[in-house]
Order: sequence, then C-alpha cells, then structure tokens
Amino acid sequence: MNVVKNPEALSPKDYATDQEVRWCPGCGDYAILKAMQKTMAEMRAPPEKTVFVSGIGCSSRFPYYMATYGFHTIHGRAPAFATGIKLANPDLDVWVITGDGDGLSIGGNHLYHALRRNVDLQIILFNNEIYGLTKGQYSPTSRRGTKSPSTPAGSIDNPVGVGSFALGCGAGFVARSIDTTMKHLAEVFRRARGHHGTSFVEIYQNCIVYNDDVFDSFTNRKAAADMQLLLEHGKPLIYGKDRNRGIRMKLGSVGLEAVTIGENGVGEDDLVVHDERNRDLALLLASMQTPDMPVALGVLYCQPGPTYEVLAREQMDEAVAARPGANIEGLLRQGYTWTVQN
Amino acid sequence: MNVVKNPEALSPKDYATDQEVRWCPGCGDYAILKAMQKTMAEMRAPPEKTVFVSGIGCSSRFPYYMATYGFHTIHGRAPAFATGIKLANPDLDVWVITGDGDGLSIGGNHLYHALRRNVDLQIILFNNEIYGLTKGQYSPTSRRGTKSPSTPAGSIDNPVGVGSFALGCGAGFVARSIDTTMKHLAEVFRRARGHHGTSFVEIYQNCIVYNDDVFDSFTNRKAAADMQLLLEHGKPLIYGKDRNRGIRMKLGSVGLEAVTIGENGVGEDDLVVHDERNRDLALLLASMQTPDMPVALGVLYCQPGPTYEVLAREQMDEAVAARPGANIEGLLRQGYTWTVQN
Amino acid sequence: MSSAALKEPPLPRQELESAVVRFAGDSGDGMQLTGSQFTQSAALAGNDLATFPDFPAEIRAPLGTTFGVSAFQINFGSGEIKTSGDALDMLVAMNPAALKVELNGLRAGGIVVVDQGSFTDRNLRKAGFDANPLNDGSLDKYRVIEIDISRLTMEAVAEFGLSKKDGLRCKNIWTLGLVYWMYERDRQPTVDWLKSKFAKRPDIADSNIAALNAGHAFAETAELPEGVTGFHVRPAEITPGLYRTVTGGHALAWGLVAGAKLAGLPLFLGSYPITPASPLLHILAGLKEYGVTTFQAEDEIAAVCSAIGASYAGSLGVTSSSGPGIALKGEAIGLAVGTELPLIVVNSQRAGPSTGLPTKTEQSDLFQAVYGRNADSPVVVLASRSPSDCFDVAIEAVRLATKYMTPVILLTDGYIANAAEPWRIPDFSAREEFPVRFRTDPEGFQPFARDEETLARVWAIPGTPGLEHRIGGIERDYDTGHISYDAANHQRMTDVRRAKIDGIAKDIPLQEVDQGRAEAALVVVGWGSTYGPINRAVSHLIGEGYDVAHVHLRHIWPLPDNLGELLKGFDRVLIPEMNTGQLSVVLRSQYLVDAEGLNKVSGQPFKISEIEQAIRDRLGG
Amino acid sequence: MSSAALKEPPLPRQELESAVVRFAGDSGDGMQLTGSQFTQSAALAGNDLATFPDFPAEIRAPLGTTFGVSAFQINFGSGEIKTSGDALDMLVAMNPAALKVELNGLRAGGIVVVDQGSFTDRNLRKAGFDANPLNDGSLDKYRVIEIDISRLTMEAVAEFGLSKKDGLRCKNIWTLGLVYWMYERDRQPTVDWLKSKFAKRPDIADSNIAALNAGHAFAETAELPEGVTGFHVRPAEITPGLYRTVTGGHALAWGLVAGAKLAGLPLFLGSYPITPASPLLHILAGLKEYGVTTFQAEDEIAAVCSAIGASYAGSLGVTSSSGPGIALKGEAIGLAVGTELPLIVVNSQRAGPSTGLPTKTEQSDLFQAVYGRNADSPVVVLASRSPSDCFDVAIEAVRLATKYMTPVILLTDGYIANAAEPWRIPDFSAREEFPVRFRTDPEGFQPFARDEETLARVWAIPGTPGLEHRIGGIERDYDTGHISYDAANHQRMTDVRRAKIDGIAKDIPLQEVDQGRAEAALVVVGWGSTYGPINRAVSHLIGEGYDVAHVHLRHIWPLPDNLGELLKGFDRVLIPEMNTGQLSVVLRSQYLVDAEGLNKVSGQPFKISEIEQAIRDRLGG
Ligand SMILES: Cc1ncc(C[n+]2csc(CCOP(=O)(O)OP(=O)(O)O)c2C)c(N)n1
Ligand SMILES: Cc1ncc(C[n+]2csc(CCOP(=O)(O)OP(=O)(O)O)c2C)c(N)n1
Ligand code: SF4
Ligand code: SF4
Ligand SMILES: [Mg+2]
Ligand SMILES: [Mg+2]
Repeated sequence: MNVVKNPEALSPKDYATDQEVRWCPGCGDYAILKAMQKTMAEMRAPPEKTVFVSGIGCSSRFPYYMATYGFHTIHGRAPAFATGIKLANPDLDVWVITGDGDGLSIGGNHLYHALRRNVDLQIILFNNEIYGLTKGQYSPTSRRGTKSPSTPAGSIDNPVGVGSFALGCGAGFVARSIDTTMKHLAEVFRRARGHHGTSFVEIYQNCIVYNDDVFDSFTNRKAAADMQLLLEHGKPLIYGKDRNRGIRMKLGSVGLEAVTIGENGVGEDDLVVHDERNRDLALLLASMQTPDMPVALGVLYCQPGPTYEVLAREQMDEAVAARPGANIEGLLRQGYTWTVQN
Repeated sequence: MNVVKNPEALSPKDYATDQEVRWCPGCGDYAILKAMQKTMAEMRAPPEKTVFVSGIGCSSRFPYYMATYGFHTIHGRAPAFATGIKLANPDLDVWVITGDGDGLSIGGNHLYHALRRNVDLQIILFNNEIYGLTKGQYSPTSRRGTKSPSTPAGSIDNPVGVGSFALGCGAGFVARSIDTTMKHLAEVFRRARGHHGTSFVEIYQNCIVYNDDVFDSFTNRKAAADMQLLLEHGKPLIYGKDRNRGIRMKLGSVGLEAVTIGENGVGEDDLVVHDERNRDLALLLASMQTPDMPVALGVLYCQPGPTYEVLAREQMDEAVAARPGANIEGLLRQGYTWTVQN
Repeated sequence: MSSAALKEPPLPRQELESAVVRFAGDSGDGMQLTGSQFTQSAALAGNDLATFPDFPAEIRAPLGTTFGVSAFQINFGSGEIKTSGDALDMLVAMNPAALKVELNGLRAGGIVVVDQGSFTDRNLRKAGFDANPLNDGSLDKYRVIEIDISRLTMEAVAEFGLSKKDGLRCKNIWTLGLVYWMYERDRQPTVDWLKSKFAKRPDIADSNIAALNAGHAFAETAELPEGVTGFHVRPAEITPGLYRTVTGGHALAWGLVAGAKLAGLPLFLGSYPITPASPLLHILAGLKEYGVTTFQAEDEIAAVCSAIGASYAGSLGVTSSSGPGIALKGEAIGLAVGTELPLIVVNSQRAGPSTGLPTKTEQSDLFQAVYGRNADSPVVVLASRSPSDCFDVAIEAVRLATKYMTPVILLTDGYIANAAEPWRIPDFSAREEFPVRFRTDPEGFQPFARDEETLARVWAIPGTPGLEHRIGGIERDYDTGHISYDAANHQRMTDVRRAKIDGIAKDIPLQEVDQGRAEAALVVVGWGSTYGPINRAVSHLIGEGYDVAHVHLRHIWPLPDNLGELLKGFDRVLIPEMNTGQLSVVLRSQYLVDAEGLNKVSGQPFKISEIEQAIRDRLGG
Repeated sequence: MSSAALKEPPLPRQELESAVVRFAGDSGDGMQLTGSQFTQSAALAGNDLATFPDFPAEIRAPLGTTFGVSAFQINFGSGEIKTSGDALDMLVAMNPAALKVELNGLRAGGIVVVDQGSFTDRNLRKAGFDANPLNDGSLDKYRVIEIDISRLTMEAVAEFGLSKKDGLRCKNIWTLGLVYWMYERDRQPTVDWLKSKFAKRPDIADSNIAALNAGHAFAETAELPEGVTGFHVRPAEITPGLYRTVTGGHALAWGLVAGAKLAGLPLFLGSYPITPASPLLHILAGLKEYGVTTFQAEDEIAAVCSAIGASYAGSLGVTSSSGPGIALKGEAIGLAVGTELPLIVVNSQRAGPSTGLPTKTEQSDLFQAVYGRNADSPVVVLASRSPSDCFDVAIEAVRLATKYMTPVILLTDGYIANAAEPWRIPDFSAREEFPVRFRTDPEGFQPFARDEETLARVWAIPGTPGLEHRIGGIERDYDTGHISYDAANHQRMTDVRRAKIDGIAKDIPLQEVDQGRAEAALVVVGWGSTYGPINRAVSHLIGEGYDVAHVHLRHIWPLPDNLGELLKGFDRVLIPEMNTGQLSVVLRSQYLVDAEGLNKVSGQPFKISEIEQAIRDRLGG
C-alpha cells in the first residue's frame, strides 16, 4: 500500500496514511501524532519493520494514522499482543499506544507484566485523566473529586501515580512528556526507541472535550518554567524561570525537597544530580507532587538489561545447538518404542 | 454452624472449622493459619462479622479452614469480590487471601486497583515464588533462571518486587512477615486489621514441595539476625546478630546503604530512623535487595486516609439528605409528563 | 426553487395518519434538543410516537464532516407507532453533510428542508459533494424546501445583540418553528422550556423564542414551495393516564431500582463503561438516594465479581456491559451459577464481532447468553422488547434472580437503550412485592439446603451470627455444601442446578400470541427490539387479510411451558433476528420445529416493510 | 486367608481375553511408575491396551489418607481395547486408604492384592476404617491376595544395606514382580530400565531388581490363595509397525509441532497453567529445538492475545487452557474472527461449572466452543477422540486455521490428556504438506482480499516491504479493509465470515459410519473421549446381533456435509455425552432429528456397560 520509494529521504508525510484523522478538533492527540511522524522520519525508521499496536480509546486510534503496520486490538490488551508479535519476530520495532483507561484501568495487568518482563517495546501512554472515547467517565488517573457521568457526585478513589506505578512494576525505562512540546516529545520518542527493553512513556495529553486544561497548572505557558523540571542525565536538578530553583535531598529525613539557589545558603552543589541509572532517585522523582514540587519531565529512569525476546531466542538457539537435526520423525520415536511384526 | 457461646473467651479453636486441612505436610501455610486463628482469638474478632475471601491456589484454600464467613472465588479476582462485599456491608471485616500467582499474575490488576482505591480490606499475599496448586510452574515472583515445568531451561523474566509494586499502586499500608515467625506475623495481622484502608501484607511462605527453602538465605536460623531488618516506627534501622549493623542514606548519591556501627566513624545517629508515614523511605526499604542489604520486615508504610466504602456511604447519605422522601413513584414522574384524558 | 408563492388563502392541511421526521445536522447544531422538543409537542398533541436519536460514532468530529452528523428521528401518528419509522417523510438537513448522509432515508416525494445558507463551497467540499445538490437535479424526486435559514435566523434575532456565533445557534429553533407550523404544533411549551432553560441568559431565551416564532411565521405566511402544504395528524386513541417519554436506559435503571425495592434489597451495580451500556451506569450513579451503590470497576471482570460479592453480602448485585464486555464475565457468571447467588447481568447488545460497530444495534448475543459459558451452567435469560418494556423486564429479572438464587441475563440493545417512546406511568404501589427472606436461624442450617418447590438454596449473609459458612467454586456437597469430589454428588448437583432453572418455566406466564390466530398459516416469532417492526408488519398484513400471527418472547430461557405446543399449531414459523439465526437454533433444537430465519446483520433495525415483504413472500400476494 | 498352598503342579493358567488392573497406593508409593512398567510389558506381549493415571486432587496429601491415593489403571487384552476398563479384574492396594477408595471399582470375584504389612491400626484409622477390612468379612465377595509385602520386600533387599525407608520404596517393584508372574510378563525390560534409571545408584537398582524377582518368585512358588491362578492373555491382532504408548498431552503437542512443520511456520504457544491443560505447555516448553516458542502469560487473556499477536507476525499462534480459562479468551477470539487470523485454541475440558472438579473429566464446553462468544463469530471446532487421535486432530486444526485464516477450537479433555494408548507411529514423511504462502507482492494488495474458493483473506505479515496496512476489531471494508461503518458492508462481511466457515464443510471428509449399518435401527452418535466406550459397546452388541451403529464426529463445526442425510437414515439417534446434552442441541437444531441424549455428568467417563445398557433399553433384549 505504502511503497516507500527512497528510504534515505523519508519525510513525516511518508508516515501518514490516507485515512482521515478523526479526533476532536483541538485534541492533544494531533500533536503527538505529528511528533511521532516527524521523529520516525528523522530516525529513518523502516515503515515495513515498524508495528503500532493499540487497545481501544481515542488514543488507540493512533495506528490507523501511521503508514506502518498497525493493529488496533481490544481494550487493555495491547501489551499482550505486542509481546506475541515481538516474540514471533524480534526484528520488528514494536510500539504500543495506550490511554489511561486502556493501559491503567482494564489493561493494568498487561502493562505491569510487560514492564516486568522487559520485552523490547515502546509503550506510549496518552494520559488525559479521562475516558475520552466512551464520553467522559473518570479514569484511574483522574483526581479525587472528578465529576463525570459515572461519578456525578465526584470520584472517590485515589488516582494512581503513573510513573510510580511503572517503576513499581519493574520498568527499566520511564519517561514523561507533554503533547504540545514537539521537541521534547521527539527526544523522548528517540530515547525510548533507543532503549533495549520495555520503554514506558507517559504523555500528558489534553482532552479538549471532557477534561480540558486539566494539566494547565504546569503546561500553560506562564507556569511551565516554574513547574516543569526538565531532566538531563548528569546535570543538577535545576528549574524555574530564573533557573534558581533546585531539588535536593531533605536533611534529617528521607525524600526530596525544592529549594531556591542562593537562599538559606543553598548552592548548586547541594542539588541532586540527575542519574538515569539510579532507580531510587527515579522513585522519588516520580512521586513529586505539584504544587510544592515541579513535575519531572524527560527520562526519569533508564537501566538497560537483557530483554525477554532476546533471552527467549537464546534459549531456542541453545536447544537447537544441543539437539542438532531434531526432526518430527525423531520426536515421535523418543522414549520407549516396540515393533509389532507381521 | 459455628455458634459461638461466649464471645468474651474465644480461643484459636473457635476459629477453626471441622474441615480436614489439606495442604502438603510441612507447608508453610499451616503456620500462617495457626497464627491467624490465634490472632483472631486475641483480637476477639467476631466470627459472624468476619469474611475471608480468596482466589484460587493452595493459599486460597485458607477460608475453608477459618470458622468465619468464607468465599473461595475464582483465580485472581478476590479483591474485586471483597470490594463488592465491603461496599455492600461496610460493617464486615473483610480479609483477602491470595498467592503470588493469584494476586500478582492473573490478579495483578485487581490488587492494584484495590490498593489504589483504599477499600478497607486486609490483603494477605502468601508469596512462595511458585504456583503450588498447579504443580510448580514459576510465578511472577520467581527469580530469573527458575527451572519449572513451564520453564525447563530456566525462567527469563524479572521477578516483581512485591512491596515496590504495592507502593507503586498507591498502597497506604504495606507490611511483610514470614510464615514461621508466629509472633511477628500476629503483630502484623493486628496492625493490618487496625489500619483503615487497604492493608497489604506479604508473607514469605515456604512451599516445601515445589520451592523448598527458597527464602532460606534470610529465614534460616543462622542467617535471620543478619539478614532481617525488623522495622519499628521511630527506631533507627539497626539489625544484625550483634545489633551493630544499620541503614543510612548514601552520601553523595540517592539511596540507602548498609553500614556497621562503629566502623568508619558511623554512629547510631547516622542511621535512618524508621518513619512508617514516609512513603519515600518505604519505597527505598521495599527495594532493598539481599545479599547486600537485609530484608525489611514489619510495617514498611502506614498512611491512613479516607477509605473508599466510607466515602461511598457518605455520598449516599448526602444524596438521601438532599432528596428526602425519594420514592419510586416520584422517580418515574421526574421530568416532563403529560396527561391523556378520557 | 425558492419560493415566490402568491398570497392566496392557505391550502387546506393534508390529513396524515403518521409521519416520520428526521432532524439532522452537525454535532453542534442542537439536533437532539430540537428532536426532543418536537417529541414533546407530538406527545402533547396526543399522537402515539417513537423516537431514535442517532449520534455520530466520533466524539466530536470536525465541523461539517459527514461523520460528524447527529440526527434525531421521530415517528408519530394517530395509530399505533412502535418504531421510529421505515422511511422519512421529512428530512431536515442543517448542512450539506447531513443531506449527504441522510438523503437516502427519505422516501421518494418526501420533503427535505435545507438551510441554503450552509451550502457554501467549503461545506460542500467537506461533505464530499462534487457539485451542489441543490442545483444539479439530484433532489428532483423530493419536494425541497430550500431556505436560507442562517440568514433568516440572524435577522430574527438581530434585535437581541447576540454575537454571530450565538445568533446562529438559534437556527435549530427557527427550523423547529417552521416544522411546528407544518404539523400544527403548539409553540408554548417550547417557549416555556426556553425561558426556564435560559433563565440566567434572557437574551438567549428571547432570541430563541424570536427565532421560533419567525420560523413559524415564515411557514404560515405560505412562503413554501408549490405542492407543499401543512399537515394534520390526528391524536391517537391512547389509554388515559399520566404519560412520559422514556428511553430504554432510563426504564431499565428505574426497573432495577423498583425491583430491588420490591425485593427489599439495596441495589449494587458494578460496571465498566462501554457503548451502548454506559447509560445504565450513568443513570444509576445519579440515584444514590434510592439506596443504589454504583461502582465503576477497573474492568468488566472486576465489575461482575464485585456484583457477586455484593449479592453474597446481601445486596442485589447487578452488572452491565455490552457483548465484548459480557464475554469477559463468563467465568465469574459460572461462579454465581455454582454458588447459587442472585445476579443480574444486563447486556446492551451492539454490532460485532469484536469491537464491531459499537454505536450500531444487533441482537447477536443470544447464543452467548444462553450457551456462552464453560460447563453446564444454565441461567435465566430475558429480553426486553422496547424502551418502556425494560421497566417490567428488569423487575422480572430481580424477581427471578432472588427467588431462584440464580444469575439472570437481561438482553437489551443499543437501539432500545437510546430510543424513546411514550409510557403510561405505572401505578407502582399496586405492584406485588416479593421480599427476600435471609436465613437467620442457625438451627439445622445448611448453606445449600433447598426450597422444595423452587429448588433455590437459602440465602445466608455475612453478619448473621451462627451461620458462618464457606462457599466456593469447587463442587459442593448436596447436603452440607462442603467441598465434594464425589461422582454421584456432582451428577446430583448438576441435575438440580438444571432442574431449578427448568422449573422456572412453571413460574412464568404461558406464551401468548401477540396478534393473529393461534393456528395461523404463518407465525412470526421475535424477541427483543424487533418487536416494533414485527408488530406493525403483522398488524398491517392482518388488516390486509393475511393469516399471520405474531409471538414475541420475553423469556428466552427457560422458555414458556406451552411454547412448543403453540408453535406446532402454526403451519410455518418465521424468525426475524438481527443476527444470523440464534433464536432459530434454540427453538429448532427445543421443539424440532422447522423455523426459518429472516436475518439482518447490518447494524440497522428491521424496517416494517422488510418484514411485510418476507411474510408476503411466504404467504403469497 | 493367608496362603498355605501345597506344592502341587502349578494350576494351568486361565485364558483371558482382557484384564483390567489398577495399581493404587499412597502418592509416594510409586504407582505411576509401576503402572507404566506394567504397560510396557503388556505392549511387549503384543496386547492392545489403554491406561489411565488417576492423580489425587491434592498436591501432596498427608501419608495414608484417602485423598492422597494415587492410582494407575490399565486395560489390556487380545481384542480391541480402547478404554481403560469398566470394572477392575485386579486391584493392587498398597495401603488401607487405597483399598478404601478403590474397592468399589473391583468387580465381584475380582482379585485384590493387599500389603498386609500396611494395615496397621494407625493406617486403618487414617483411611477411615472402623474395623480391619481384612478380617471383618467385607472382602468376602472378592478373591484376596493378602501378603506382607513390606516385610517380604525388606527381606528381599536386605543384602544391599539400604535404609529402611529406601528399602521399603522397593515395595512397588516387588508387587510388580508378583503381577508380572500372574500375567506371564517378561521381567527383563524392567530390569534394564531399573539399571539405566539408577545407573548412579547401583545399590538401588540391585535392590529393586531383587525385589522384582522376589515378588515374581513368590507368586511362582504358588503361595497364592485357593482359586487364584496365573493368567494368559494372548497377543492382539495388531497392525505391524513401530509402536509406542502415547498420552493425549504428548500426541497433541507433537501434532501441533508436526502441523506447524507441514505449514512451514514456527509455532508459538501462549498459555497460562491450569489443570488439566498444563501438560501441553510443559511439553511444548521442552521442544524449543523444533522452533517452538512458549510463553507463560500473566493470565489466559494475555495468553490468547499473545498468540494472536504471534499469528499476526507470521507464526502459528496457539493458546491452550481449560473451560474457565477459555471463558476468559472469548473476547479476544472474537478479534481473531474479525481480523481473520489463524489461531488454535485448545480446550482440555474438565468438570464444571466454575472451578468445579478440576481433576475430573467432562465434555461440557461444546456450547462454549460453538456458541460461546458475543456476536456472530463462527469458528471451526474439532474434537479428538482418544490420546493418539490428538495427533491427527492437531494437524487438521493447523491445516484449517492457516488455510482459512480462522480460529480453530480443539476440544480435548482431562481424560484424554492423561490417558495413554499404544500408537503405531505414523510415517510423517508421507504426510501432505500445506505450506502457507504469505502475501509479498505490493501490486494491488488489499489486506482483506479473499481467495475465491476458500474465502480466506491474504496473510501479509509485518516486515514485508510495501504491504504496510492496519487491521483491527472495528468492522472492515470488504474491499480495502479500512474501518467501515457502512450498513451494507457489515451485512456483507457478516455473511462472508459465515460463508467461509460453512464452506469448510466441503473441505473435510464426509462423515463415515464407524461401525454398523448405515441405516441401522439405532445410531449412537458421539464426539470426543466417549469414543472408546461407545466403540466397545456397539461392537459387543453388533456381535450379539443388535442392529446398532456408531458415528463419531471429529468436525463439530462446521459439520460434515452428509451428516444430516446420514442421520436421517437411522430410526433412532442416541447421543451419549458427558454433559447435559450439548451436541444434541447442535444436531437437533441443524437437522431436526429427534436425537436423544444419554448424559452423564459425574466427572467420570462412561462405562461400556452403561452405553450397552442404554442401547439394549432402546432396542430391547
Ligand atoms: C472490553 C471493553 N470494555 C470497554 C470498552 C469501552 N471502552 C472503549 S475505550 C474506553 C476507555 C478509553 O479511555 P482511555 O484509554 O483513557 O482512552 P482515551 O479515549 O481517553 O484516549 C472504554 C471504557 C471496550 N471497548 N471494550
Ligand atoms: C482462570 C484460571 N486460570 C488458571 C487456573 C489454575 N490455577 C489455579 S491456582 C493457580 C496458581 C496458584 O499460584 P499461587 O497463587 O501462587 O498459589 P499457591 O498455590 O502457590 O499458594 C493457577 C494457575 C484457574 N484455577 N483458573
Ligand atoms: S474525546 Fe478527548 S481525547 Fe478523545 S478525541 Fe476528543 S478531545 Fe481527544
Ligand atoms: S504445593 Fe507447596 S504451597 Fe501448595 S500445599 Fe504443597 S507445600 Fe504448600
Ligand atoms: Mg484517557
Ligand atoms: Mg504461590
């Protein structure tokens, strides 16, 4: 269908299908799609080796718009399909697109096990803190008190911390970005793809219809600098319009705290230096809550480790090496046999 | 069936049913059962208000042996049944019994959501790092390389850290104990029952048939003192045969480390003091790995918060108060009506 | 084609028995509101009616696109109505996209009202028109009322100083005024409604009222194209009483609440959102003051499990979903069968398989309901035939679930859930109660002791002193309820579970013939939402002298005791279903009757004419 | 009752056509090993045979309890065998618990071998005996061989210096020696096996060999009670060839591997452990060198989804479970139906509903297989009739799944999975290959383009340049495969999905009559593991002159083209099933034949005599 003529000169358009994009006008999903198409082109990702797998939700329509292979599956199960795909053909570059309902409500278990197993997938979760497709019910990431069709008096459960959950599941790569920050998003996609193992990316995505501006406190232009901590490996945790805010370890207790450089004797040296390999740090960064603390964006954690599909192939290769020439005839004759004569 | 004559003088026997206990001889489950019956008696828990709900697995046979109400449900779903029970009747004292397969493989999603919602349940997970009932397949807590009927060449996935997972799910109470430590277990059960909200307890349980001695490195008598860190709120993190080992914050990095008091200038004051309310500390404690670090036992985290079933009742009460005298006749007549005359 | 009518005395109104009108426009055009106002006016005029709102599949499609078209259809008349109509007599198309999507529903010679002002090049392109259909003859077989509604509305509301955007939002009400005139409807209730709805924005209320009046005046002053007159639709003969319109979603929710009340139980709904089942969750979530607890679970499995848990603890446990979600509940329903706990499972069917067409209707989950579990696990299956019928069926579901300690699957569908019809509000105080009696006496208590007549086991709930006991999914001893691996016991328990459900046949009404002779040449057997079209088709053909009858099932499992005999009395049996023939399989296997299927699986309800044609084909004529 | 036989010339051996022997003892007594050795000896003696191992439900029950009894049954003879036997001719009971549990399986006059030494007060109490059955006359209707096996074994192995515990572990082999003598079996293969098994512990090997010989000698020296002689069971007439015994679990695993090979595909199994389906996972996990990937998923849903994913990516996706786990897969199977991907779903049925009796057998998931999904979602359903038949059925499943791009449900059951029978190893090289041809040509590619004959869509896998496309669960356009909400398209797709599956009837063998006349007075129609008892019963009764026939279905859906005609030829149709009548419903609805069910739901397979009796009841005599 999409015969790519010159793989050397791919453009974002080469990753766009001819299908009409059917999200609501103004939906944050558009920006993410655009960022993905652009990054794909920049990475020269071969479309024929790329598969987008999704569950069900507005976000999960994503594969229809990517001119790669795509599988729009059933609600919550995309990581399981993706695992089967990757195990069947480890050469494929497999992306999972999911939402906060798809991935964290019905699909929580599959997400958790994919992360634990470390299958080499990129799992991109569009978190809009709402069920978009089914018209606005609250989701596991909705804040307590969210009024929605199914919670007219306000929701009463605690939202899950997405990054904390992923780390708790054993994720080896956890990153965060925002729908509208094209450059940051692109970088995060690139890092996710580069990581061997399950890469988990949470994107704060605005649902203009059912949950408009729910991330406004840290995404609006004015607040951004003061409420976003853009992580860079090896760099101290500094943020703020004036680049004078930082994160350090609490004194006399366990935890992180936000401080102002130059106040109370705090210097840049007192700040925590970001270390993507430090899971403990990632746990603390993931738990930071606005408004006291900024939102940590970028790569919180990146710890490469053996990936599931590679280990599985190795076991198969070893078995083949150990029993060369294995064939069905031999298989059927394994163990005790006897001959009945004429 | 079990008419309790004198509720003031309950003994462990009053909590035992007449059903023959059918675990393998030597199974760790026996000790847990005994500890539970004893603690129940000590707490004078009214049997008629107590419900044990379980999934499927060796561990999940537990309710048959408790002379309370009991519901042996289906694989992995016990937290969902328990949520329905507790919402229907908040007066009941509801315990969930699950295993590492039941609760962390097929049932991971329900466990996660129960923890997040903070329904007032006690969830007791018997972790034997194996599927006992189905004859020994590896489980999500089995260590990498576990040879089992389904992984003859050794398992290739990373085990989940149970405490980390629970905290990542948003648990408000996380504790750990060991099958054979009757006193410690009893105390943990008591604390779990006392906590308002979902209490999560992981018990290291020995499966003598399929995974014997898998916890030996920290449960055997010789190792215990050196490998177990028994947590006490407000007390410094000290352990070891000679009570001279301790846990402090790493210097120049983020994380915990084990130190020897009196060596390299380390004094007791340098050690972290256990604070059950500090989630960040709990995260670090839950992640400690043998052999470099001891296993943290007892209450890692306890943060009371509003419970789901109470909030649900409050909303119902408010609705009743707001619309007194609501009745079906009125309900059917809500909105626009008209009369057709003869 | 625009009007240049002479100011002659107005043409006499044409008498109509019934009319089907469809309002269609962009999602933002307020078509659902317009439709409900028109419905109200028809009800007040004493017509029988049925309505069907038709939302786009997309949440909010870009303006002016075909997939963003939202529509509302109403069929009203002086006779019995029961369906939202086969073909449109009038289509109101607020933009080119609406015309594009809806035109083929309009009968030849039907009227189409279009807002000329919206037929801009841009909009035409968005709708996928190469040429302007208003000019290229493609509307020739219809009667077109082409008005620049946008401009006329702006003129009408000019004096209130609204922004252009707000002013244009009155277009739908302008159009409603026009349509009111055409069907001779009273504007006052809409005026009242506008005043109360926009109490805080009198400028908007006034603008809308002005628009309503302007549209009406436009029509009245006869600026209509040649051949188009106003209509007169006489009131229907309707049983006197207090009426309302009701959707299936509401009637179902209310029926469950009412049933729980009759049983004396609190109601617990465990559910997970899914189209088109979500309305039940939404409606019940708003009824907390009736002792209703709703729980949006993490998935359908947790939803049904929580409901079973609630039943175990003494509430009436209900769960609801649509086909794919019901599929996930099968294992847990088996547990409710085994532990013999009451449970109501509502399935709002939609077109499948798999995700299928979530917003389209189908009746293809009958197999799943009757046979769709592992092992021998019989349950009760009921089906509602229309929006208002959901109320009674829900009460019946509660009665059977609690009396027989069994899961009951209640089948409804996307069409019923959203469609509305007038409903004579029942006298609830006259309903017979069926209070549940929990076991409380420890003396001789056995958790699986059975009522001799119903074979239902006792219901003993946690919290009751002295009744502590354990239940579970492993086979239970017939007497003690303890785990039993005994072969004879398993046979006995299997038999009694089956006998219990089979026995319910004695406790449900004998099957009646809805219309026609008991031994007619052909019987049309239906279930669920095919009721409307079958009823109308059979009625028409009986009127024409055909020897045809209609039997409509509410109890799908167990089937009424007399059904086999009844069916054998007819020469031929025809079963229209919106599936590939599922009830057919059940009836053929039960009664060995050579039932023939009439199957439609297009996501669309049957048309009356399709059923008429099938009958004619078989009976000749 | 202990022996005091005179040293007379040994009694002549009694000729037997067949014999049913059951070895029963504590879980630790090595009964499964004993049974397999005996099986091997029977095979070598040229008998036809069938075996059934019967494990306790508990993992490892306390020593000496009834619920810890493990047994192994073998039926062997000179004629056709096909079942593990109705009633025992000989029971070997290594302890009181085994006697307690198994005795009622022994026919009157049958032989029971007991280890007197184990009948201590303590063991009697554990087994629930009030009095010692060896003394209280309760064994009077049997012939009892009461020997202090424990003591005799210890004596036999004394010279090897084993601990008491290790010495006693040779009891089973001592007993085997005794039983070998009774049936005139050759000890040598067991001697060889012991030597190789205990190559590293020669003392244990030697002790066991000594025990074997001692048991044999004990019997030979005629220390047997009066009336008990040795037996002679002649070889059966067996087609020459290379044989092995095979369990259903193995044959199934090998069949899948073989099928994948014939299709030219790697095999992927996504599964989650569950009794009695786990053996397939275990066996395939050990066959990595055949290109098999196994994946123990987190649950059954992930298992089936991973298998569908693997199929999508070009492997043969297989998933396996038992009833409750299959229930969880329904939604995903619907997606495979919709996206038309090959998928094999193996259901090892067990007794239900819900958890039911996990270790007991049943055939009650036929409804679930044929009808158990939401919406119209037809799939292929096959059933294997015996352990070795699993091999062929598995290959057929692969053939149909890949040729027709469809899910295939393969029904087997707990009985078949664990039972074993001799199997003439097929000549695999002679099998016809059915290689899959993936689409690779971008020219004119449409993902849902169909083969005109099979109606199967093309299979185009990721990694293929130029074929990038998207598929999913929303209804797909007939031509392009894009999402389509079009009504006519949905009808067309529903029809083609159905026609594709229906059309498979042309590609499967016509139904044959297994035994008896094509127009007999009564036909017994079976499916699955009832094959053995039906076959034997019908064979016996034909031998007695009854006009009865046997038809056994492998293809449950679609049914063979000629089946309706065939069934109409018989006067009566009887359908024995280990459920409450599921195939009956399918056949009655399809052919309107008045099939009658013979239903047994006790977790136990049919006995031959039960089926014989049912036939006699109907045909008289
Ligand atoms: C088994 C099943 N249950 C429920 C649904 C209905 N459903 C579709 S999408 C969705 C939630 C989507 O939320 P999210 O994943 O946050 O995606 P968004 O639409 O917000 O992008 C639900 C409940 C379904 N399709 N299948
Ligand atoms: C739906 C379903 N799938 C699978 C099973 C089989 N099964 C029963 S228990 C179990 C695992 C038990 O492991 P765990 O929870 O660790 O309990 P343990 O036996 O180790 O105490 C499995 C896979 C089942 N009963 N139901
Ligand atoms: S409902 Fe929300 S998430 Fe869905 S497409 Fe519309 S704006 Fe986007
Ligand atoms: S298998 Fe293991 S966990 Fe299960 S009862 Fe036996 S020892 Fe305990
Ligand atoms: Mg969302
Ligand atoms: Mg376990």
